[in-house]
Amino acid sequence: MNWLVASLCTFFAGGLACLAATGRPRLTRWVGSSVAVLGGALALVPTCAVLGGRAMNGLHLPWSMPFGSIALGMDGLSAIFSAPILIIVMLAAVYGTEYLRPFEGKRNLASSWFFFNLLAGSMLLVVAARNGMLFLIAWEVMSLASFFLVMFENEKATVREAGWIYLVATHIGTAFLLVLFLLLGQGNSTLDFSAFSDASAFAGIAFVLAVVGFGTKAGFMPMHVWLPEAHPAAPSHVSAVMSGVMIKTGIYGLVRVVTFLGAPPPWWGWTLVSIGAISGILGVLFALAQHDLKRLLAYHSVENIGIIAMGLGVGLLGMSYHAPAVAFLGFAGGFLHVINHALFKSLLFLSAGAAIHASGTRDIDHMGGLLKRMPITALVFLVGSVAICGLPPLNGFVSEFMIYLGSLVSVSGETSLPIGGIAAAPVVVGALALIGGLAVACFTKAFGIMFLGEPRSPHVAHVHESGLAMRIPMVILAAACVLIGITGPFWVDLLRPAISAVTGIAADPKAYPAFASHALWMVTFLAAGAAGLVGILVFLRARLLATQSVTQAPTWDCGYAAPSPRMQYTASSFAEPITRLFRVFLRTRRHFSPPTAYFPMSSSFSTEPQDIFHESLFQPVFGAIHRFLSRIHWLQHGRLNLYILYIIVALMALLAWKLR
Amino acid sequence: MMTLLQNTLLVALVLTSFGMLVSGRLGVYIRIVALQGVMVGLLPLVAGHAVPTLHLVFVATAIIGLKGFVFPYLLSRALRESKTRREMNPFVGHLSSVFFGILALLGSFWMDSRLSLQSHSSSELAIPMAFTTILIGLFLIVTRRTALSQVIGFLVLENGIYAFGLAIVYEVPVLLELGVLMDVFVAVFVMGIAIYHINREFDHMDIDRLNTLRG
Amino acid sequence: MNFGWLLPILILMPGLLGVASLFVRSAQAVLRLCAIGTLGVAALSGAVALQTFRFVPLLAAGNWFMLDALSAYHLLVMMIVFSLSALYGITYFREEIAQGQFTIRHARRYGGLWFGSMSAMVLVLVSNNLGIMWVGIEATTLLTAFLICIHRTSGALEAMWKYLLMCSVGVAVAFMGTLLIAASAQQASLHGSDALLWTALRDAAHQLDPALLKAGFIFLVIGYGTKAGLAPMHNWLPDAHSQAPSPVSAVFSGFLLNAALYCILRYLPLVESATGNTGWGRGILVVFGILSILVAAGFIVAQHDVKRLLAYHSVEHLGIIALGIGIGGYGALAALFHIFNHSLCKSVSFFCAGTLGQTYGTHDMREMTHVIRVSPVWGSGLIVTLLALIGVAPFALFLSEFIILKSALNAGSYWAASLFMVGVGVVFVGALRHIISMAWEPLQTHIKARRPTIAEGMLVFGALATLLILGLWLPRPFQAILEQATRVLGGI
Amino acid sequence: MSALILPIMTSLMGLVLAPLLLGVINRTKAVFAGRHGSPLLQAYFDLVKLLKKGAVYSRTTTWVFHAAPVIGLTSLVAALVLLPVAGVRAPVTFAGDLVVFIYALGLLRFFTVAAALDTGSSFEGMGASREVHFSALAEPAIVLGVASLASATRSLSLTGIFSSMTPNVWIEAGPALALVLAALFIVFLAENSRIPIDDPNTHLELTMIHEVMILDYSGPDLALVLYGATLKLWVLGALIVNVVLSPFNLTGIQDMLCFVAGMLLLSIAVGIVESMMARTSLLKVPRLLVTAISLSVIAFTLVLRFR
Repeated sequence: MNWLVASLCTFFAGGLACLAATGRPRLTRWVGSSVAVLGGALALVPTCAVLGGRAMNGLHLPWSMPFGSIALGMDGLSAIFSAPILIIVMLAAVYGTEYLRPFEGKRNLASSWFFFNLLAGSMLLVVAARNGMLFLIAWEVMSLASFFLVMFENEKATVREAGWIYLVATHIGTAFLLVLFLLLGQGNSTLDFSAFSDASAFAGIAFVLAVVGFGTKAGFMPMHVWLPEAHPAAPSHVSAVMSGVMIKTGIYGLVRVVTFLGAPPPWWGWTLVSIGAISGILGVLFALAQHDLKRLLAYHSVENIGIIAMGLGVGLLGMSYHAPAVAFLGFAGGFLHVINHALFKSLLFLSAGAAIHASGTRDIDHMGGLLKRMPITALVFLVGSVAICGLPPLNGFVSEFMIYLGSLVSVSGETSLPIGGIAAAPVVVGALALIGGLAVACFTKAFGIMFLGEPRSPHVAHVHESGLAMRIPMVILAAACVLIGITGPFWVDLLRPAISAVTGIAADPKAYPAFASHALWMVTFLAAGAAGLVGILVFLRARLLATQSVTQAPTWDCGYAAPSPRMQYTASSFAEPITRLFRVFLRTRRHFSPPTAYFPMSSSFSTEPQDIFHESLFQPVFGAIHRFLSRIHWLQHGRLNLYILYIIVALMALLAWKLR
Repeated sequence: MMTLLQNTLLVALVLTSFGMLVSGRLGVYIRIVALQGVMVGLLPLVAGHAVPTLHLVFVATAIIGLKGFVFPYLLSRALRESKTRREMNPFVGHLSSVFFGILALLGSFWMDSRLSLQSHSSSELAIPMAFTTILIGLFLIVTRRTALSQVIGFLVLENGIYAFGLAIVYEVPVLLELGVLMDVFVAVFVMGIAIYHINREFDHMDIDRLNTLRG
Repeated sequence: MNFGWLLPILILMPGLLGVASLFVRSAQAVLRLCAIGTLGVAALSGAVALQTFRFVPLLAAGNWFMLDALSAYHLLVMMIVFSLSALYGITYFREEIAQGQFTIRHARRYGGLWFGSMSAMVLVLVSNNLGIMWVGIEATTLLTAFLICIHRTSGALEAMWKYLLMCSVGVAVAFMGTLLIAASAQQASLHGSDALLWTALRDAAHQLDPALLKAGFIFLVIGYGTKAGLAPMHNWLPDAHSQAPSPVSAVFSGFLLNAALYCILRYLPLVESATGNTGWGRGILVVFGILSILVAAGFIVAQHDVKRLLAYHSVEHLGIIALGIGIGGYGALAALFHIFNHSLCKSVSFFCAGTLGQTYGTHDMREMTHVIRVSPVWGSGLIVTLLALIGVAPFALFLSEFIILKSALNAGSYWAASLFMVGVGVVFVGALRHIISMAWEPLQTHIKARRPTIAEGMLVFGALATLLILGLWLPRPFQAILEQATRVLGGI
Repeated sequence: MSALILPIMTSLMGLVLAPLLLGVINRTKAVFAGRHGSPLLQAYFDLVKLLKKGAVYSRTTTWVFHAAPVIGLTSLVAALVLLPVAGVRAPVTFAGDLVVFIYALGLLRFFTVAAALDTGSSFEGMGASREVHFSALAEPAIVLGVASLASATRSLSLTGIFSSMTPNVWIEAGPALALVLAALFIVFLAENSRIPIDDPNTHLELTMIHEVMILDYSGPDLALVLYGATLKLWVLGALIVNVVLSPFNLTGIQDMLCFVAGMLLLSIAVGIVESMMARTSLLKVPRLLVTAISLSVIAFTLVLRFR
């Protein structure tokens, strides 16, 4: 526990140290990054201890604050969330040292590093807090720090708009959380988690509040609108932290609150499953429509949060129908996907950042052929893409496989659930399958158009591979993706304390069925065999070609004389068939000026993807409120006589009301 | 005997207020308010006590001096500064103002019965008359255009409140009364100065055109 | 020993200083005198207030003056606001003195009125006689009216006239309320000067006639509420705040409103115990609180003048305080805490707005952009105080609002809680747009800001640090003070 | 040990016989067209010839282009070893292997498409776009279909499904299984880019899907791709044949023979379909696949009702 406190102090004090170093870029860079790395390392000690199965007794200090107390703790649940937080923070900090170089002298990087460390510390505090007041304040600090990080390039109007949407969304969520914690702590003089009274009276309301409040941070549809705005606006290493781990604190809060609420009724599981399915499918669809790389990745965060939600939903259904195997597999899948998504999403953001850094554009349609120029970045991006598509043998597959298995077990002979429990299976399975197919479409698009083929714009042709400080973190993350993918069973074992903290079924031997671990081992075995086969095939192919003539030629152009790189398929054209199929949701705007006359001079076609919830739900509502409020301005019309009339009317009304 | 005097004074108070509702000339307003000041000053002397104590006399003279002579002087000076002479078309016409006055009279009788404040003065009219004066004062403030007539409305309001106080509270400590009196004096003084400056700045004292600050 | 004899001195001292300031030679000297004198009075009253917290309520001059925990707490807040504003006044008027807009005539008038209003407010706080309290409030109205129009611009005059007339009418209404209270006291056979002594009324509260007391309380709420800027009697407030010089606006927003609200608080325990603690009077406060929050929210959304924005924020926060008091119990404590937070935060934000207004030559937020770069001290001060005002954690205002919300839920008044949330939410969404554009929107024209001095930096950031620390750590002694003050209001 | 012989035999059989199916299909079409047609073993001849040839690579391409055929073939083999044959269990079987089976095909698709985009040719990009479009729709259909089989037989693995698919499963969940069969057949046609979804031997690149994606392959790489295509035909076909065959619980050699016969019949059926039907317009293909999805969904719900 002392380690944890030390790390928190490191983050906060070190952040201030960065501020102190304002004006000296080198110093700022070194202080900021080393503080982040040191703090992360310090906190990794207790985290790993807990993951290793050691129980950690919490810290409880008095805090001269109403309802507050410095109550910290680190159990399995906190650990599986804090581990990715710390790792990603450390790697992102290293990456940031080089990524922020070009801004040195142009911007106040000291404050940027300060808020970065503040964000890291507050995230750690959020998962470690055991008191409502502490939790809420850490939550707020987290939101504010990330907001200031999002406002990095604040001279752009779009960035300011994004920051506004982000802060508004996150605070509306926080409002629900305030009410939630006040309900939980009702009647107590303290908001300690341990002191929360039996919530069975209002468990339903509390669950809904938690889903809305934490779901806003996590990015459940339709509260996701801030994600695609805020994540592209932030610098890439920050987007990696935000998208990779910060939104997971929402998931953490949801699960943590569920543990306060007693046995879950089935409709909770159903809620999460349906929210998950909607977020997953629509998230990947919106992603498919984007050609701004970082928006695309941001929408994929929505998709993966949906997958996580489905896993948790399956787990809750298993709990409410007393099917330990289902519960275990569901939660295991959900939690493992939390970790996996943290890894490959931050990997993708970092490598995307490298590509953007080099090519100077976020528009996929202008990139192309980057693989030859930045091979390492391309390789790690490929690893990340395969992982996020949930394809074997990488880590994304393991967690999705657990969720599949959970829902299959619920309909298999292993358990006998009532119709209410098994009916979720087709939803989950179908949604996961559709998501998988569309994700493949989306990331073949992203990887293929960005890194393969020929450069689509001249300045992309002369990019260079990024430096060591940016490459090392990416390579580490890629290696982690592969490692988790081929050694799944170990990691599932690490989840046991977390799952028992939520469900309390780890004691049950049937909880982690033997066939599940066997299945994971067989996947590993298959992967090994496949690797061997690949080796053999490569060898054979080399032998065959060794004796034959291998020549280079231009791409087969079907007889067309002079193909130019601009004739390649673009991301938009690649995704066009699917976007046309789902235009009901996508509403992509098209700006088309067709070629005219016999000798057409110039013609243009451009598409602009919309977010149906932002367009048709939030903007109208906010607009209506704004119009209404501007209409009541006539009350302050400047006529003194009527002002005094207000006084008299108020007096009369009060007399009439209170002296009946 | 006392009661008769008191009632006559009270009724006169209301009638003079009505006079303001009818008239449109600011000069008339000032004269009427001076008259009211004198009447209000006389009220404590006749309010139910057999023989007026010393401090009552003292207070009475102070009130009569201020409300009856100083205020009218200040106001008429402000009036001389400004070019305005009459209350041009008020928000509510004179006839309907009178109508409102009648309503106010009835309303205050009703309110008196509802509130059931037992009056300390021997007169039953005291409270309703005071209420009427108060209401008319507020009405003047709300419906008249020129700053001056708003001050006069404020004075009428003050007179009404004073009569009300006499009716329900006896033997208010003299120090307090003087304090209140002092405040009212300063209020009118300040308002006079304000009107003076407003005249200088806008060369009108039309409240209706004094609405640049909005929203 | 009894320090009661200090209370009259507390009232007289500023008065004398005011007279003294009429004979000072130079404008700067007047401002310095204001600062030093205010600090002196603040020191004295701080000492007296601490005596009060330590021992018993002080009584003096035949019980006409009294200082108990509630008034002492208000006295402390008032002195903080006045000291800060006086210090700020030195820097604020420096520009105008340089341009000759602030001559010695202005300065003397300013000094006299400054100390005059100060002693009037002290009178309000320390008077045990409700009549004297009323006199004090009326006096503050008249004196501060001239502070608004130190510079006789047309806008200032119009604002002053509206302030003057509305508050006079309001205070007249309050006087009627006071008379009704006195009447009920006399029926309870309290005679002579006792009829209006708060302590006497408190002791005899249970035998006062409820009907009269209720009527009186209603008149008082409307009357003093006009001065306190509770909706719908708030209309003078944005005009006066926006037209007055910034140190004056700071005093207006920072304490004048609280002084008026304090008068209502004095009557609350009386009417409560007379009506058998049924929450009759607190209900009224809840209604006005919610109303003020919602109205202010409506006007904040589409506001462009930064000082008007701050003024409407005052309406909102006064509403929040009234709501907390109305909810009672722990909410009342939080409301008192909120008084301190709001006064400090609001006065600092008025300082920043004032200096930025001088720098940009306008108060239109659409033109006051990129403030952090233009003037790091005042700009970031304004941004941070605005963030704190819209209830962003971990500032102290968030804490007090949070506690008010909690006690509202505990008290089971879910309607009030939800409307409170709605209002604050609208304020947040509406004000955030202004904040972001002011903070970061690039500047069209080039603006050169005066380099801030160390003292100014300490003034601003010291206040911000205080707000931040109080939001994270509420010292025990401070909590004890708040609890004592709340006990005066009828206990936790 | 001997328990493993038979399963491995079945997988090897798949590896060997897969190209034959292509021959059968083409011969069937030839017969319908009244031609003599190419020999049944034509696919084998092509493969051998290609393996002997050299290769021509586009200058645009990178290692992704070279890796794709290898990885694709590998994942197909991985899918193959998960596949039981009628009564005989698969060499590798575990809970949820059906998911691995389908996702292995997903990996194949990922790299095929990536390789197509690697060439930077607009035609191959076009093919890639269509491929992901259609298979994104085909995937839910096949997953839901197999999952409904699993829930009908209350088992978690392909082997489990087909070993416990007793006649009375057919009796109680017959209609559901029939729907699944239909869905699987549509997916089978789509994934193997047969008519009516795609025409393997048209000569206009604009209309192709699979063929256009591999335009730039030559030599051994083309051989791997071609062999992979036939293997995919076998693997997906085997699913369908298994569903039909498993109720008659056969064992040993005769079982294998029946299975091979089944596969041949299936390919003849494909041939017949290809000769009877015309290729539908690309815009109409999604309807076909959505039909398949809805068939599987209905099947799943029916299964859930029947239990």
